[in-house]
Amino acid sequence: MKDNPMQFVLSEDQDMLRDTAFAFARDELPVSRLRSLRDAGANQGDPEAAAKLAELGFFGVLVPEAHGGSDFGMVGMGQIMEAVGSTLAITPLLQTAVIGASALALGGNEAQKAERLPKIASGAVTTALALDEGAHHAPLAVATEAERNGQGFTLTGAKRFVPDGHTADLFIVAARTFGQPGDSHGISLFLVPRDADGVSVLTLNTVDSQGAAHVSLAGVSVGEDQMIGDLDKGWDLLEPTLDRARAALSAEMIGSAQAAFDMTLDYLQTRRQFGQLIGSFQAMQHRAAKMFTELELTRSCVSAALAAIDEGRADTPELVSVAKARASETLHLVSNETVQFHGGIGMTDAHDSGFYLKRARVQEALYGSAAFHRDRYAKINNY
Amino acid sequence: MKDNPMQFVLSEDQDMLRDTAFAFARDELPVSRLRSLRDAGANQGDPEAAAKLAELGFFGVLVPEAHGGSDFGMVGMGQIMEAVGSTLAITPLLQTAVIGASALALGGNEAQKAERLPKIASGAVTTALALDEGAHHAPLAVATEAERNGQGFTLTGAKRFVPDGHTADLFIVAARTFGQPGDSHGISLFLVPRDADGVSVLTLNTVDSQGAAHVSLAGVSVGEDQMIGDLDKGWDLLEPTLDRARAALSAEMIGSAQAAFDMTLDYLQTRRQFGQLIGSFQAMQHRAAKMFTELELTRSCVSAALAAIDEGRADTPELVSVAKARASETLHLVSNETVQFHGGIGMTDAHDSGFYLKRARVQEALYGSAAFHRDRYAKINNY
Amino acid sequence: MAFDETEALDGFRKEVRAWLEQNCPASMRTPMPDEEVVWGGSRETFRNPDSRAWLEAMASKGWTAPTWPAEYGGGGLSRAEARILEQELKRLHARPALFSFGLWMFGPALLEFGNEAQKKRFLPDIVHGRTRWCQGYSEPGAGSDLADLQTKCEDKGDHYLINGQKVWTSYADQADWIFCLVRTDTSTKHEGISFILFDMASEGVEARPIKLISGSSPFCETFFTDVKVPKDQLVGEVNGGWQIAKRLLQFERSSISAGGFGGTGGSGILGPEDYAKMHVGTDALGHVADGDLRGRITDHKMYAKAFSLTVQRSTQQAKAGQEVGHTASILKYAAAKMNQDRHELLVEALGTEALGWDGDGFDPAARKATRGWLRSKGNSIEGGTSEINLNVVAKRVLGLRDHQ
Amino acid sequence: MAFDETEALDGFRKEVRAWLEQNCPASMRTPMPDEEVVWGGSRETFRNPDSRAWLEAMASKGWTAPTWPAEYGGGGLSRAEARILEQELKRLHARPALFSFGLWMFGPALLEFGNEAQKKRFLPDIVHGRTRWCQGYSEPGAGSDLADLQTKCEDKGDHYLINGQKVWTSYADQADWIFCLVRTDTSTKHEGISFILFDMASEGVEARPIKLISGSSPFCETFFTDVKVPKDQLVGEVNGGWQIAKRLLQFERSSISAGGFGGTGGSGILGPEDYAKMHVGTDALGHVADGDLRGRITDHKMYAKAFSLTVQRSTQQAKAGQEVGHTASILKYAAAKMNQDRHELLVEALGTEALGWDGDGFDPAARKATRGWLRSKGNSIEGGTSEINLNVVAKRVLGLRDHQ
Repeated sequence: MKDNPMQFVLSEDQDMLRDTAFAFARDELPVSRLRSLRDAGANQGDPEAAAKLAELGFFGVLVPEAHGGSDFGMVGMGQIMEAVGSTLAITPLLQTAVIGASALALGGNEAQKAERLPKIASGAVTTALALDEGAHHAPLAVATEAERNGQGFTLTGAKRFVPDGHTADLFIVAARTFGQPGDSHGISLFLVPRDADGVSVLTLNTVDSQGAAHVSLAGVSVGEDQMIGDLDKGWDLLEPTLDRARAALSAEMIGSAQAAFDMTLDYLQTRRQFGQLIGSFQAMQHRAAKMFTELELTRSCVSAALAAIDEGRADTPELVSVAKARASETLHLVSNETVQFHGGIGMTDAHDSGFYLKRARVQEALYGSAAFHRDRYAKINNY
Repeated sequence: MKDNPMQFVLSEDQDMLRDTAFAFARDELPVSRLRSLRDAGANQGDPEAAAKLAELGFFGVLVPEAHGGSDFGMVGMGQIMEAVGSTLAITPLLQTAVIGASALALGGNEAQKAERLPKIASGAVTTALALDEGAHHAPLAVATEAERNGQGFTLTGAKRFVPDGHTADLFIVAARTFGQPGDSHGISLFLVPRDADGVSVLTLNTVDSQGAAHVSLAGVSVGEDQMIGDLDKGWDLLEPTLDRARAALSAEMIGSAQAAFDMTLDYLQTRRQFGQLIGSFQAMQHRAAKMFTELELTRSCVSAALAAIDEGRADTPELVSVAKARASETLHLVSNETVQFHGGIGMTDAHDSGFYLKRARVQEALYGSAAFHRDRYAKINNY
Repeated sequence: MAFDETEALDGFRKEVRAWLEQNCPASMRTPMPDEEVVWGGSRETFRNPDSRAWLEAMASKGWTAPTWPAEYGGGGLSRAEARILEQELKRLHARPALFSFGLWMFGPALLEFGNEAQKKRFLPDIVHGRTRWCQGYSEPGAGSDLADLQTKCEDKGDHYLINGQKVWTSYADQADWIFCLVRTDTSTKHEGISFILFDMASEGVEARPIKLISGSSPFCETFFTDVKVPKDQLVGEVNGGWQIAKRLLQFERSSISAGGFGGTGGSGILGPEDYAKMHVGTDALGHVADGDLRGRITDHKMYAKAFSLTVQRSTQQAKAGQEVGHTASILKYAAAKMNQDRHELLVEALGTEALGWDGDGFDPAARKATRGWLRSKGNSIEGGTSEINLNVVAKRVLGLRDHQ
Repeated sequence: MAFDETEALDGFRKEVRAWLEQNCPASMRTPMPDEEVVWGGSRETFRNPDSRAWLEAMASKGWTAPTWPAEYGGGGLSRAEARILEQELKRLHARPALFSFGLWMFGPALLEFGNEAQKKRFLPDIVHGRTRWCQGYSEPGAGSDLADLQTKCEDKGDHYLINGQKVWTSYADQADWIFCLVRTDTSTKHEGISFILFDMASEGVEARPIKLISGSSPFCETFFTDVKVPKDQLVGEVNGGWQIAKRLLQFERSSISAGGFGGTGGSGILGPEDYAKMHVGTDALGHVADGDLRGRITDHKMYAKAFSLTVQRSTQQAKAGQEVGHTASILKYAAAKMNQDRHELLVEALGTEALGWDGDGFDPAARKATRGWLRSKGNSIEGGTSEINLNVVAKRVLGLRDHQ
């Protein structure tokens, strides 16, 4: 199975979706929108944008048609993520359209699907994955306790830096029903409304103005029916859900990197120093060519990861880790060079370079840094 | 102690020694000599060069005056190593003048010093450290056994890739008199003549034409009086001896790197492509400037390590690891760029680029790669 | 595709399959050791006798050059038929009957630029592997600036007289003939170059093999002293050789970035991670104990994965009729970096085990890695240096201009 | 040194020591918090009242500018005496009485290039911290090509009229006067620049602080609209400003590569290795669990060690009278790389803890690291970009030439 090559060429429908998404991002969610949200205080999400994305049906891309979605698959979702990544749009897509939809579609029972998925597809409900408890992605390290009580479970623990935690309606909480931090067995997933008793949310003002939240759970009781997937077997659902999130995030990152590179290339072709276009200096040309090389190589990894998920390939986890690690390294390089190539103007808040630099480090840290995924790749390959 | 800066400026004597050494290397041991030795079969050392080095008194630089040396110190020794490194000369200096002299001077008893040191200082006897038993430097991993017998010890084990093992008269063998591989306690050092019963030497034809040997010890008996330093406490002698070897090797490496860089710089200033000197292309200029930067930074580390040893500073091990790791990274960069900058001609055996490239990997591997010394540095600094 | 056409192709497939069953010797259906490769020409020894029969059979059908016109000894097949032949050969795991610069590089160019007499004279001998060709391009003085070549070609009325030197001439010491770039006009650069053919046995031709830092190599220095060449052996117009040269370079570049000659294939089957486990040791989980080295190995393996995925992607996109020139432009550079990084990591992981040259005491596979490491340094130089590749990407792909 | 001289110096030392004991307030012998730095000028608030007394005392002796001639308010000390003063101030851990671009950059240049009247007029106010100066060099259009400046200075007979814009003017909004490069001849480049001084309170001067990606900064955009400047405020010859400018740049460069302004000092006391242990975790031996990150942190720490050793080396060699220009030329580039790498590793080790901007929920030290990380991106741009540094090393140090 690993040997038949995955599909790199977009179908006509996927192509159309891509064009729609890029046109929408360009016209409705330009970087200038992020700037004005930031200037207005930010860290509140962008409900208006979310509403428009809902109209376009972007929240239903991973939702089965039976539940009001288009079941368009990860390759399609990736095109949308790349588009919103290119303009650094603030959207609930990753947490809701990818993670929320996937967790329920892959692990929810019929009742949960019927109740939740249509609302996710329509954009009526937004979700957020409350997983990590430390400063680094460590999904197995879940320590939050879920203790059995009469009618269900009582959740106690603290989740750090929950993306969209400050805006989402519904949390997907990873908690331990058995075993020790580090064990994959004994993790279970629960749906917890943000307004449930015992839930407290501290909104975080983040460097990229997207915001996030620390979420603490002080004896929050949830019903048996709010558990997604099987008791103690949440990992079997969490890992494929995380791999979808990582692939989608990688697509967003290649979008950001490409846009920052295009902006830089444009500057190289217009800015003059010493009577010459700065793009005519060979040292700059070689650095630009190396960035382009990294972008092309990484783009292939992202496409492969998205396709592998849709094709249900056995080497999906490996390909996803390659995509996330390479996307991190490439975006890291490009976001730094973007500032350096722009010189002084790139250091000013008035220029967009800084927005790409800031978002990049958030994207790099989320769901595993390059080092995390190198380690994961090596483990998968047993060395 | 750590705060008073070590001496970076050479004394007049050290300066004179440096000039002598560089003039000698240039006139008597040019790279063309390595080439002719290589063409003649090589891997036999260079006895003629050794004799001349002896005349200059270079084997006695670390030997106390009482025993026929000049007791000139590591800074002086470093100048000589840098000089012979610049022309890739094949000499017994590292194994004999640095390791042999240091082991005996630091750890030998009066009888051993009186017997051995004058011969080392005069170049009458050459030594080789038989330490590592695997493909990577791991001094604590010594497994070779030294079993007590009536009049001394019986040594059994196999040493891999012993530098000068194919030419030296006398081996300094690290063997285990107690404990397990990995323990520092329980290592003892013994002097073993190459012609002792049970010693067998397999000469290795190495990529850099210096040669080396696998040395196996099949029940070699050595007298009590052939042990250097205290029983089981060989580590206290081995580690400072290794740090001297590493510092000296780093000096040799900066000599090689500087010479390769100078050769490359000369080519940049004479070779034309597309009607221009290749050194006038900005991408080449920036890469040359970065190499120069690395060379300057590394040179400081090497000088510091050498001075720290002479000054008996507490942070010597740390400074030595910085010097060896940085020298490895710098030489690695420069030796690769030397070939690339020379283009096709640099790939031919007829050009000297290849000699620097080949020697570099031997120097990098010896007594700890850059990764080994990064790990050592981190351990010393407790993280 | 029209019905009768499909039917015709099915017929062709049956015919090919039957013929191959008949004519492909059993030993030619097994993996080919390096020493059994058939390059043809007067020095060919056919280590494996079956390889001679196999070549003769294939050549008799013109299938060593399936799409060349039959009149020049080719197979005269349509693209569709050629694809079928290819598939059927794969089905049998049949060995290539002939390796040949004539087939890969010179022949296609001659079909395009040569005159009728030249095609009739030279192409059949290529198809049958009777003549082995080499390429006389690079010169010591020129390097990256190929068009700076100085080998002089004077018009002596009834013949040309050639004096000069070529370098990096692959297999010049094995070849029967050479296709060669020469200077017929010293007053201009690109417009003063001609494309000429001559017999390597001619008076005044000498080829000396070049020894590389990695040891012996197929490359030669080739010297021409008053070599007389009949005038009908100049291809195309006098001073019109540069466009032929450029066309040929495309073939060479693509075959190098595809890891063709130059041994970019890498050394041995074990990777740096295997040698690291073997020589650096493993932790309790069986992972490489040195996390620093392990991370750098993984970074490389991910780069290599990205490279192979990019080759797959551009191939698929090309098949789908999409523009892939931009993506393809980076492959040569990336392939060189990938192969060099791999060998550096092999050498690092092998430690002192990688420091052998010849003789006893070293694992032969490790010695192969060492030679491969040295040879890999040429990957960023041969067939266009990495610096030239980056210039090309910057200018042709990214549209950056030179100083004005 | 002759006997009586030594004796004289000993006497001077006693005198200085006694005077300092007398005049240096106790609180001026303690470490100085950022907000108590005294920059002088009309806007100075002297957060710590003792700092006013300390400045006045030092200025009364001219010891804020120890080696400047007494006639201009300086201390008139010999090098030897100045060194003694320095040593005695260190002995007390005395704070610098005054931070001042006037003392560091403008004053020395005026002493060299100014006329008598200008020295008498401006230097004493610098010594006493009465006038705070800013530097009008960079312009939006010019960037790395400083001499490309366009700010127009027209000779209107009895005065000059200045129109244009400066950028990256440090503390322009805090300064009383500006020393400024202007264009007095548009027909040539370097030879058309003049060095002129004027009051920031003049009609038509506006300074707007620049917000950086890391937040607020001392930098300003400064606009000049029909600013009238008396003719006696032009320093040196008309069109002779470039040599003064270059001289001044030397002071600026050295202070930046020494980690002076620009916050290259780094953020907080904890290093990446500490945060890695804290947030990534440790293995059984108490070492950073992620060997990949640990190796990269160590590689950086070794680079930083090499940098500080190189600073020590070149300082010692300079003292010994050896040529150190070559070594010094790399420091600015290396300092920028070092500080940027350090902050990248801090941010990586901190993980999501480094993603805060303001408000609650983040460790303040981590937030400082995040701001420092963003600010560090300017290190390879301010005071000459790294690209310019590398050009300089290649040409001036390595002797590589431009295209001919």
